[in-house]
Amino acid sequence: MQLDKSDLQEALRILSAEAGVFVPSVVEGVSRFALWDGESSIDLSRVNTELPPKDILFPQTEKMYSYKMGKNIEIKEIIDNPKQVVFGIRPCDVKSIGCMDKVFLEKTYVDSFYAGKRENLTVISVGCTQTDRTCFCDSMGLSPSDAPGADVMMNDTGDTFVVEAYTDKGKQVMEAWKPLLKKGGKKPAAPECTLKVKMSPEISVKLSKMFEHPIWEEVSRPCIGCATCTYVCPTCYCFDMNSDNHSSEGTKFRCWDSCMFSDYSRMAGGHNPRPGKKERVRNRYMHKLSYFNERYETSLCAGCGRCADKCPAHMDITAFIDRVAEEEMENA
Amino acid sequence: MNDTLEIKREAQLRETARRLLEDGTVGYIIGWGTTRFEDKTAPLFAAKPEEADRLVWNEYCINSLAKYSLDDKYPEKKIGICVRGCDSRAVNRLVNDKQIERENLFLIGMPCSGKENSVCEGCSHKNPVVYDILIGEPVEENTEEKASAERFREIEEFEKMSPDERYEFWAKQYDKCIRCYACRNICPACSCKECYADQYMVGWQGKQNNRAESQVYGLTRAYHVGDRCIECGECERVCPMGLPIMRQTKKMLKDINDLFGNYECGVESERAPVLGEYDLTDRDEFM
Amino acid sequence: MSVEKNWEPKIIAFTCNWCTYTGADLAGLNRMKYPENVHLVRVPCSSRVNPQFILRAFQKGCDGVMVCGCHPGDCHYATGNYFTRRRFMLMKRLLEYNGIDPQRFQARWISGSEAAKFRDTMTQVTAQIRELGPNSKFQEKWYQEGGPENE
Amino acid sequence: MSRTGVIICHCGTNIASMVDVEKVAEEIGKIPGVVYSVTNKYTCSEPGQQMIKDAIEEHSLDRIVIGACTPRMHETTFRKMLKGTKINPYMLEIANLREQCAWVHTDKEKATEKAISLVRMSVAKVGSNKPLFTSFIPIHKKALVIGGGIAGIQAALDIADAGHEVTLVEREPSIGGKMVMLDKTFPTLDCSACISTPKMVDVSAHPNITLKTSCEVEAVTGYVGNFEVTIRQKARYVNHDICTGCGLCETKCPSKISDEFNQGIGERKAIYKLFPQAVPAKPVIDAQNCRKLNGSAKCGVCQIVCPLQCIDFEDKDQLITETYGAIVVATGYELIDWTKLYGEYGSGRYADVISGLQFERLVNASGPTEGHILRPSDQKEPKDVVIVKCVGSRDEKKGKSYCSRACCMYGAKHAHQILEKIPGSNVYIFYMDVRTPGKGYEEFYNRTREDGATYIRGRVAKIYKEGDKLICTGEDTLIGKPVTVKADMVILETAMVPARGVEEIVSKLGISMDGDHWVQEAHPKLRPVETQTAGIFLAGTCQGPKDIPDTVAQASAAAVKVCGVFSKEQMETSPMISRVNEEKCCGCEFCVKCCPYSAIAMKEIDGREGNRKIKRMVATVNSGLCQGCGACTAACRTGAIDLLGYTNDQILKEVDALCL
Repeated sequence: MQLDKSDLQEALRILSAEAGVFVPSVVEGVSRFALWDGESSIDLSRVNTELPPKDILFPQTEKMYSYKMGKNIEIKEIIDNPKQVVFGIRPCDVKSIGCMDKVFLEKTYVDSFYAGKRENLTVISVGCTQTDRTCFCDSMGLSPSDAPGADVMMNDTGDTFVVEAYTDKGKQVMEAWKPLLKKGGKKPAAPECTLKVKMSPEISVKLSKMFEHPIWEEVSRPCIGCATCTYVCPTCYCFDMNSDNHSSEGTKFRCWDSCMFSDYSRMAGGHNPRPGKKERVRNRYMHKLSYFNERYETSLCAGCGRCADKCPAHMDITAFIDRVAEEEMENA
Repeated sequence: MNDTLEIKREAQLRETARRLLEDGTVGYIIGWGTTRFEDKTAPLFAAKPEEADRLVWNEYCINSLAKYSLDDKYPEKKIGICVRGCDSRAVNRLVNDKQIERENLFLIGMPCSGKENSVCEGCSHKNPVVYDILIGEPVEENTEEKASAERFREIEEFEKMSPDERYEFWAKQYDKCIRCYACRNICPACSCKECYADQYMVGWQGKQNNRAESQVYGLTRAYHVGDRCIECGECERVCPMGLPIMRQTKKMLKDINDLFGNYECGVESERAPVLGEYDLTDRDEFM
Repeated sequence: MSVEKNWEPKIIAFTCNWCTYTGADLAGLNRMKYPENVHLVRVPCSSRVNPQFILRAFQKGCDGVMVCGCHPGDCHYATGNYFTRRRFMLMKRLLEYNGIDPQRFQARWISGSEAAKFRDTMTQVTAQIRELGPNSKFQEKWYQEGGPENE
Repeated sequence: MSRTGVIICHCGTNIASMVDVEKVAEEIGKIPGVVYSVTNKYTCSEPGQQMIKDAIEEHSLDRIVIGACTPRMHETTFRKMLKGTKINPYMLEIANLREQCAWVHTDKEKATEKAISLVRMSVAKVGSNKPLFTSFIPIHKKALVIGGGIAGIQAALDIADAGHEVTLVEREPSIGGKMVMLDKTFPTLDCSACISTPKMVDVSAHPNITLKTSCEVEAVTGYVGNFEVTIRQKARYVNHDICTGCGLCETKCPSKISDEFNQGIGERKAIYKLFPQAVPAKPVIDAQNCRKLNGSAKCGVCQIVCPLQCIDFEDKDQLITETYGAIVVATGYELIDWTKLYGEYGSGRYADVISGLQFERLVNASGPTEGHILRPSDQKEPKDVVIVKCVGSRDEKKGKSYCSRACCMYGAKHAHQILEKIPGSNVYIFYMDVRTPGKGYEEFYNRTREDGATYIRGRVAKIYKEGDKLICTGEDTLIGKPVTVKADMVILETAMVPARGVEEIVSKLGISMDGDHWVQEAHPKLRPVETQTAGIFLAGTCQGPKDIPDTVAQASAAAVKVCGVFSKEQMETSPMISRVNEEKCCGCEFCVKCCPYSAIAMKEIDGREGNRKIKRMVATVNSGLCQGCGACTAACRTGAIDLLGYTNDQILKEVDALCL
């Protein structure tokens, strides 16, 4: 099916009737996903937004429940899961939502807060027509123009979008867009990422044997231990919990945390299993490229390149992957 | 940057680095190395003489290197650091705050005529203020008026706005802050062993990210480094959200200049930080 | 925050134990009257007051903050209030630079015998803050939207 | 969870009349953590305190909040009460509901609301109180007195009589200071030597006093009870243990040096006793002017002549370090060098224009002229003498702004002595005001006027020599006409200034000086003999110009203060002092600069960096010196140094509690 670009505003208005629509926009100079105000035009020229769409499902500070102490203690869970649509999300970010789904929804424990939001979210992905210099999603096994995890996949063919529904949520969207859709339209060829990275399943296997390798000492040195890479990364999902109490009442909240902070793994009594930068950088790269693979068969890095772009010390995960690829293992 | 002079300086840097590594005066040298992208350089830690040739010197060498010496406070051998004007002031800053020993460092002075960084525009110390060896000829400094005019221009303009306008501006900026603490971790004046913001038991700073918490963090950091800031602009460069942090921290420097006489940090052997001393003749505006 | 009509400004004053707190007690002894809005926090010396407490007070919902200590020169601890003077000269300008109304943060030197000055200062500051209205700058949402009801 | 007990006091009707105490108690009872919240008519009374003690047992409370009068009134009372219970005396907070709430507000409902928030703040604060324990520091019961003038002598004698060991350090070869130079003392005119030399002999004879003359304090470290003082014993080249003070060497010594004890009138030898009744009565050799020692000749005649071979030219300075519990500073004063300031009085060119002390030496029986007043230029007895007062004092432009207090009286004494010793002489005293602020002072002044001294109200504008006469021109402001007096001799009563070298002593001791370099007392009215540093006291003119009665009074006061320190085996220090969390301290020394008592020092501790053992510097607080002001806590960015009793955590909770 096809949708004319000119009808895009109308299409989004239909959706925003009963759901908040998040679109890529620039707020105060920072490009991120923000609630669409209903008229402003959608700017899809930018490949990736600076801040990932992760804070729609996993906000930086999320109130979990409030309590009130009096005669008896009264606890109230805070549930606010409005119906939401995210439009204009790129395949790499859709993959990262897929990764977060695996963590929060699969295996034994289902995170109710995440599940509630994920249930009410419809993902409308728009394929990339060109790539940034830091994009390397095709080296990570993704296609810049196809997002298997999305509800609706749209590809820009010049003046129309080719629209396909992948899930029944997607079919409902197609239903709602019925008057605007036309037949036909052919999916355009996927663009080529300029940045080629030697990523392969062997890399994660190789990494799992490189825990004591001297490479970590050298790679981790420029790191200054800030949380920029983890907070702009679409797949980082670590959080910390704390409470905001006011004598007899207050709220419990969870907020983003970063494994790069020096006190992230500091335990009671002061012991810290990852005291130095070496351990922390090693942990982050291993988690992205090896640990996650062992548990969920897919790497936790979607190849969006945001961390390489924003890192103050100009560290670059792609250079690291190439470095690991070249490293011949003595006992391999 | 006229290229011939800089290319000659780069060659001289590599040659000096190789010699220093070979005769063992330094354990390793911190400099700038290439990255995958042509317009970005990254800190490079050259330990073996043959690695000296990976050191580069071009207009993209913008990372400050001085604070890396904090990771190796007790080295067996001296640490070689390439220092531009701002890095040398950062070294002075760390030495005056008793965080590193000057004898542990071997400073390779790199006269710098400005990099791809907005802060280089009004730079008042292009030549390193302290070094053990200087690579190439010192460059010509900015004229006194240009540097001092540029120094607080942004702040003076901002002060013209009304209080509410100023509050709205800062409120919007701090709404953007994602509390990644990159500004704290890159700043040579922020050298505490355990930052106040990480001490939840004491409860200075909450971990939740709302406007008030970010404002308190922003102002507290401005107050903590206010009288020791060396105006290197790294906090603004590293902020992923592009907050104008220098506009906040340099406000206190401007006040100190107005109230206590001209004051520049990290240039010579430090006059005690303004908040660390008192003077009976200070203005008394509290009646 | 109660309804706009009978809103009462909430002012916190960090007072040094040897001078201003004694002055306040003397004002009490002489039964001098001043508004109820000012709450005193007793600290050994005005140099104990960390400028971060001022930010904390505004963040947690105070409308006005004061730091009171001995006159420079007769601090019980000799040089305490010289540091106070410097710290708050700079912090006051930083707050104004960020949009806080200058009258919301004030520092005063009130000695142990100046009971009248203590009462007049409290009355005057309360009047100034009441005229400025509730402070919403720097304040956590928790207070702006009237606490837990709106969770 | 803490179990807090809250007691709201009626204080009779003082609080209850304006604050609904029942409502406060009930409201506070709702706060989580408060398990006991009652009111009481008179909490500070015996039954009130007993009620609290019972409640502690019954409800097993672990911290107490009392809403009552100002903590400055009963904090100590309630802390003593808690000493008798299982609760630490510092797990207590007091909300000031009387002086800062009930008495100062008019609207009962608002006052109650304020009372509730004040108590709420105290409850929040007590929530994070920690048990605090006083620490004890040992007291070395040995005092050090710096300066051997009458102040030092009196202080040393009083402390020694109280049974404590004293070391009296004097840099001159003999004690006695300025008083022993005087002839008579006002207003009783008894001879200065007669009243001070017996005391000097008592000092040398007293078993508890070790007298160290020709010594200077080299370095002082430590704190009250434990001052490590290094004293430099300057080389005297005479072995005082053997020497009997026979004086044979003095007679034989060939060199002649201007005698500084006699203010430059007359001479002394290179080997000399400061003055005849010197204590110790043994000579010393002045190395600069001794021909053998300054290498100008091979003399050494004193060594040959000395029957007991006490002379030893190889004597060297020695440094002795001892521990003292308290120090009394009695470094005394000097007269201002008027010659550099007053060109109009001839700036010292005229030999007959002399200072007050020079006249004292002239009129003194053991002085160079055996008591005959002979003018230094031609040794003739002067007939007309002019005395000029306030030379250097009360004169901001040329000298000092302050009044030197004693010159009016010793000016009158000089006039009296001249009129008595030289029959038919005339004395003209130029004055601005006559200040007689003591017992018998006014009567003494009137007597000198009746003896014939002429008081002329006005300053002397110029003194110049004409023939062998000194012409003093001035103005008599009472009759509004210029006055000229032809005088044979002029005495200038010059200003008192701190003794030479007081700056070094003050910086070594770490105490402070005022603008004119007098030693700064802790409080001019309430603590005149103490300094800001615990354990260091002061006496006499080092603190400011004064006469002998005040000096002796201060000396005895300082002695009692020292005995106060020594009255206990150990000194209990307040637990509300700063403490450093070494885990967080990065050794930046920002706190060290802010401490008024220099109580913070850096020490080396071993730490770990990665897997290596290293040494790093951290701050440490000396519990003896820290007075708990907290200036350091605001200087520490990390909050590594915190003031117990007013920790950052407590004050933050107090601020939060106010804003609920």
